[in-house]
Amino acid sequence: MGHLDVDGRPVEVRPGDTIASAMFRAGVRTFTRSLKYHRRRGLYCLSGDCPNCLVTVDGVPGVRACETPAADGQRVRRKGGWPSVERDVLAVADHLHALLPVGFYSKTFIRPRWAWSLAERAIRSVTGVGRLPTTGPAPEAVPLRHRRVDVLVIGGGVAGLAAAAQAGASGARVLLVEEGRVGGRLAPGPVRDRVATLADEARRAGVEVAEGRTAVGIYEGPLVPVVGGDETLRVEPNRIVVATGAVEEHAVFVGNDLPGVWLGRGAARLAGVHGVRPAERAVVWARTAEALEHVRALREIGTEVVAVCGPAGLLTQLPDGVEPIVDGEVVRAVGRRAVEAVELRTPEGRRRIACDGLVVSLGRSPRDGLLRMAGDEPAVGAGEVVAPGCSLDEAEASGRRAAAGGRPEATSCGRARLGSDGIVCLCEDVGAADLDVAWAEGWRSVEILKRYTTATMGPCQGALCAPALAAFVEGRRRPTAAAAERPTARPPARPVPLAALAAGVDELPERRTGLHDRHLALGARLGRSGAWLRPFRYGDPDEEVRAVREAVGLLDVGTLGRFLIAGPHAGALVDRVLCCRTDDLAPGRSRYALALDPGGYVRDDGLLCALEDGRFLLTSTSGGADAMEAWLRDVADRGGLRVHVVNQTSWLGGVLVAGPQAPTLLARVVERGPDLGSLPPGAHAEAVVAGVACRALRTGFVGGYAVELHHRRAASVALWDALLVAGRDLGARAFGLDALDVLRLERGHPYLGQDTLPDDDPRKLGLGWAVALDKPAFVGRSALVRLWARPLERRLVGVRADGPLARGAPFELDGAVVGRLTSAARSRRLGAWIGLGWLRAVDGAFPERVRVAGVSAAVVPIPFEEAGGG
Amino acid sequence: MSGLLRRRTFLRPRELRGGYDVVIVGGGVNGLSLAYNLAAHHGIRDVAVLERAYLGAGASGRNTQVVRANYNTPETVPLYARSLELWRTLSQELDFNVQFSTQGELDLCHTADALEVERDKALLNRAFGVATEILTVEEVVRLQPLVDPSGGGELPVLGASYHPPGSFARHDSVVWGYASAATRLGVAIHEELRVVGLDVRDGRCRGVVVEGGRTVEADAVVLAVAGWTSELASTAGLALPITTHPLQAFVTEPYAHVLDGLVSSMDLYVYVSQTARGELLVGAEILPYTTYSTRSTFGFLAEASRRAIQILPFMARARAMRQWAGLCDMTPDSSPILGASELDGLYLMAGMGTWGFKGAPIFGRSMAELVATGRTPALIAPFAPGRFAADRMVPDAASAGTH
Amino acid sequence: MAELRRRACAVIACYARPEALDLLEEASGCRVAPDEALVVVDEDAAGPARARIHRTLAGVDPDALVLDATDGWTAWSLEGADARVAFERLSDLPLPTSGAVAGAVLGIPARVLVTAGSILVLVTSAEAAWWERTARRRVPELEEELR
Amino acid sequence: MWHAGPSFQAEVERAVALKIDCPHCGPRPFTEFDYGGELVLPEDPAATLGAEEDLRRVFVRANVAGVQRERWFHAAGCRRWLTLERDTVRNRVVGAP
Repeated sequence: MGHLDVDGRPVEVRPGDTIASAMFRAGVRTFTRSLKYHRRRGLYCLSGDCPNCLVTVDGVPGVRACETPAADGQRVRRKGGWPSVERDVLAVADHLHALLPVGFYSKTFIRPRWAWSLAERAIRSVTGVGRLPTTGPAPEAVPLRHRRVDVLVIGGGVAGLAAAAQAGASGARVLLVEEGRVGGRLAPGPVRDRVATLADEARRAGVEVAEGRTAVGIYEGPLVPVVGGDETLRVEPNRIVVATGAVEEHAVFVGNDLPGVWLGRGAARLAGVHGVRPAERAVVWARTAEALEHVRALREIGTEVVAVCGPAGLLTQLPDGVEPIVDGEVVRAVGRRAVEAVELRTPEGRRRIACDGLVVSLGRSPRDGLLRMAGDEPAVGAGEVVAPGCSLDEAEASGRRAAAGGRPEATSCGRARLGSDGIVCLCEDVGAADLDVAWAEGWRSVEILKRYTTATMGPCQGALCAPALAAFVEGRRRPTAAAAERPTARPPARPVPLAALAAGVDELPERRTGLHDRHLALGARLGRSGAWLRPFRYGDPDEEVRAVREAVGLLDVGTLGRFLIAGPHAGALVDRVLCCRTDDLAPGRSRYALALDPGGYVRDDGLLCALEDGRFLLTSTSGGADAMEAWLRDVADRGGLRVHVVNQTSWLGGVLVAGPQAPTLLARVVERGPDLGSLPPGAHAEAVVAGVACRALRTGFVGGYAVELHHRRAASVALWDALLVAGRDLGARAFGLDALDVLRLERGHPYLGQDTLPDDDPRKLGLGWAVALDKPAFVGRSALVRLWARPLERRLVGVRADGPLARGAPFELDGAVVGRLTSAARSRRLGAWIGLGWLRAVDGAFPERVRVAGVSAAVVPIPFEEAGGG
Repeated sequence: MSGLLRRRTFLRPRELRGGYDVVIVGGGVNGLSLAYNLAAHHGIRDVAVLERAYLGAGASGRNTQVVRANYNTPETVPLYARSLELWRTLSQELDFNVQFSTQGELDLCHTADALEVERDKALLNRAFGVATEILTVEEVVRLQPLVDPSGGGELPVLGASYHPPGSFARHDSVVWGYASAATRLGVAIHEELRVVGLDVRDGRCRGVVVEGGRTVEADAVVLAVAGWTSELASTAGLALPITTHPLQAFVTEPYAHVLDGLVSSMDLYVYVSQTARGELLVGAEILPYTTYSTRSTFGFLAEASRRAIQILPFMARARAMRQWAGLCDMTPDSSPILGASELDGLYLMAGMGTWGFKGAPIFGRSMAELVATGRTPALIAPFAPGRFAADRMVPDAASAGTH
Repeated sequence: MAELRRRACAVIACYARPEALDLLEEASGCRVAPDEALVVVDEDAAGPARARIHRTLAGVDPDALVLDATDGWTAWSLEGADARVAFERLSDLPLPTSGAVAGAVLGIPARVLVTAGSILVLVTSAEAAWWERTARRRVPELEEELR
Repeated sequence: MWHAGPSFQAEVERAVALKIDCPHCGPRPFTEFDYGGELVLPEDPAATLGAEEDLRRVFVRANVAGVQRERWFHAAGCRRWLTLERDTVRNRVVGAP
């Protein structure tokens, strides 16, 4: 089977070994060092519930050695300890408890101020379950699969298998997930036999049994993500049966965390499943009938069980040679590196027994995190998770009941036992005495005690210690308080690698226009603008600006939102949604339109074109298209309007042809329809351009003569190519967003969202002219009436300066901030820096000059120039 | 270290009396900061803080511990800059280590638009003396070599803004620190006492009604109950411009220190830091819908995991250990509401979105001045409850809803 | 294994009163909403189909709109033994045995038409390139693209 | 014929938590929808109101911890609006008025 490399030492691997069993067989007793006091910790629960066997495997820290199959060549490193786990000089902390009291960091390093940053550095370097690798290849992405089943059973023990078999037999689609292998944790005996029988029955009933899979949590839906087995499942079950069983109760007594102290099922698993002797000479502390099974498993592997202490009723059937110690209780485990003896309190007095193992089986705490986080989802518990300590028959019956749709059963939480001291929380090294101190300091609720002491907050999420913490509070509080409840159970139920959680999360969708490949061929620098990939520049943006101002430029506007609005109430809809007049718009005419929200604030802008038959074409900004569609539909829906809103954005391509030579170019390529070279402002028309049917819109966004050609998306390439070829001698070239930014700025046209604030109404933007307040009703009208009754306190202005203007800088006047520059560019044409920004009125008047990052700027009217044509 | 062996009592139970000068509803970081500041700076010690669960049970104990001043409006930058100043000496002021640690905040940009917004922000910040600078990709990698400049091969980093004063403080410790300092000064703190309504008589708020029907009178009542402001205000007939949204976060198992400071992405809406305990703490933006449920969603855990891996690939091997959700008051302009309500005697510390934690020192300080003197400090004047009717919003959505 | 293939087809968008759309008998259609349906037909059958649909709808609703939406949508077919598994890797939509649903596939709005032989996924043309790239990365069962 | 077959219908009857039962598309996770906020009266957003009433409509929200009528837009599906009732404390849809 090969060997593990454990801290550089070879460790033999035998069939069926986990990393933990192989290491233990090879003589390893100290598996980790504890967090604060650097105490030695050894195997304890062997069921994935405690932190004692967390090791680093092949560079990945925090791996549970007891649940991880051993394989040849694995490199295993134990965490904690300096210079090593075996020889840890930091263990001196264990002798300095008084200097590491609970709440230590709250009370210390307060003065001087820099003390904390030094201390923090030191703390951070030694904390945690190990060091995450930060180099090397990232793990492969984990595939995702959505699954729908009738019944999801979590846990492949007796109750879970019974539930699955029962549900499967009734014809339901059943998925059972088991963290390890079904039966894999069980020593030979009646439980393992029953599990084998039920597993057979379940498989025959068509149950899908998925091993090595962990349920992450039970979320609203219900949704149960399941990780493991090289893929992540998002299971949507109709019903959930939680059969995650119980773990033996964690007892708190002095020395309870020494290597050699075992939970009964852990010791039995090591002996019965892996054939490894947990101890040579063991004492068993029993309060459960199950403890007798553990005694048998231990003896079979050759461990000498010297004594069993517990109630008289349990001790009647002990094998020969095992001393019964009636009503004996362990008060202390003693030893330097591991258990060397235990001290008992018996009715006859104190006793000390030499041994190298103490096996504890006092009761069970349900492994019920999943159940408790289920809220009011259709989840029901079965078996030990709801009835800890139930018999085999009871567990099976409970599973079958759950399958039949039994009511959720209440969880009973074992009452934990607290000694005078001892470790309550193994992960965080919190002792019973620490809880006492915190209590005395005035911290009195479970949640604050938890946070202040950090008990239950480690990697095992309180699986073992939460009941002990609850018991502590219950023992001290006035009985009226409802505070003895256990801390909240939060997902994930077990620690899960982020790679598995991230499975199948969507990459950010990316939209392309029909001209994408053409932009690439022209060497464009493409970037994301919202969801769209758009060309920012093809070469020198100054040259692109010049082309538009002096010749002709082409811009891909296939990203603009375009909506066909039709139906009997089409006119009513646009009249309500837009604040301009719409009823006087004749077919073939268009108008600049603002859409306001109910607050009167500008939501989007575009062009409204009246078509024949009472239909309209409305454009919107590229980023605003989805919202515009939702908004149109909302108003139509609430107003009960019979109207069809067709979002044609992805159906259509769009090319803007702009510049003084645009008319010449268009005249060359128009095949049918009106002369697009002399389309007046506010007009639109249908035409066939270079063989492509287009709707041409005269627009003003960049200034000068400009026409948008909207057409079938599939024809974009043909149209674009034809325009470039036909315009070659005119100096036609493509331009991108960088040039557009300068062009629209010279025109004084704000970018919504960049130059505007969310509470800009049309008046603040100088767009009051675009509002027909005399219309009786439109969205935002009442708000505008209210807003416009007040004096204007802030507005969008143009600024002009000789020095460079830095976008984002505040406008300052006499040292006070009175506004902010939101756009800026150097306009070659104007020979000056220009910008847009918002400005506040000072004493009722708007300043005429402001300073912008040290530069003096004049507040000027916009547009900065009427750039030709028009 | 001298304080170590000294026995200390941080909280002490007190009998609830029938009246106080000031009653503060909500034992979170803001309510406690106000109580402390009233007692410490204005000599008003007849103050009761009423908390329905345990101290810090709400948003205070659920936030992601980020303290910063790189905001995006001329009103918010100076406010949080002043708060940051107070944070620096808070441990000493409260004689309680709130674990304040300045490590810097790196905000990655993967789109030109985001980078432009960050550039704007940096300029505005510097105009107010707040250090924020723009880094190139090369500078980003030099500063934080764990960042994947290719954005998972999908969304390359174009640059970043870097805010050196970006800091953390342990959220619970801040709550406990304020609580213990206030207790020392005589403030009465009552846990597990639910306020069920406001006592309004003759057009004035005269106190609160607690569970069981008992009235506790006060000259001034302050609501500092993030998430639940609307519900309590409605008992006095007050309707507010507030909605309640959940914000989620998760931590991984603790690991030895690898990551300094806050690393966030302005385009992927995720941010990551490593706590002093070693846990990697991952947060994202608020959910868009309103809810009072603090149940976590898997969608958040999965999405945030993926986005975190995308900017910090080493995170792929980390194991998520615990996720949770808290409630945020959101306002129409994403800025807090601080000031006197339209109902005499009732004050609001509300609408804090995701900013309540970082603002707590200055919010408490300023509101104490208002409650004690009746004068509104200039720093919080723009955040008055009446600003919506006056058309004077402080829109800072670009900074809201994340860390 | 499964195959993902681009499928050439024509898409007809129909908007009319519900009672008019109820009369449509096209098998390969998705009733998106009471007043909207999307019909997918072979490219060469598009013209006649559009005319026929228009006749049917206009008889009941004079305001009915029948539009050629072919450019707006790009269709992909998932075929093969693992087609359903492949789909489960792309979407949590409950897949009908046959018929159509509208919902998110890879997180973006899609129309899904299920027939005996294949699962046809329609996504907007603007997002099609991204969708294909992502789908191929996401589904291990997919055979290499057949070119 | 237009709607999906019987196996789809069976899903409709499942318990729905933070699933929204779209009348056109069936139950879907909320992630397919855009949230439109609580239903603010008047129903007709174009109606002209006085200043006081308008301020309330624009800014004030009841934000109840309890059952709230609200709007959702099924962005990934039919792209239609629906009005439903949700318990904001349990975060469950409880009805469609």
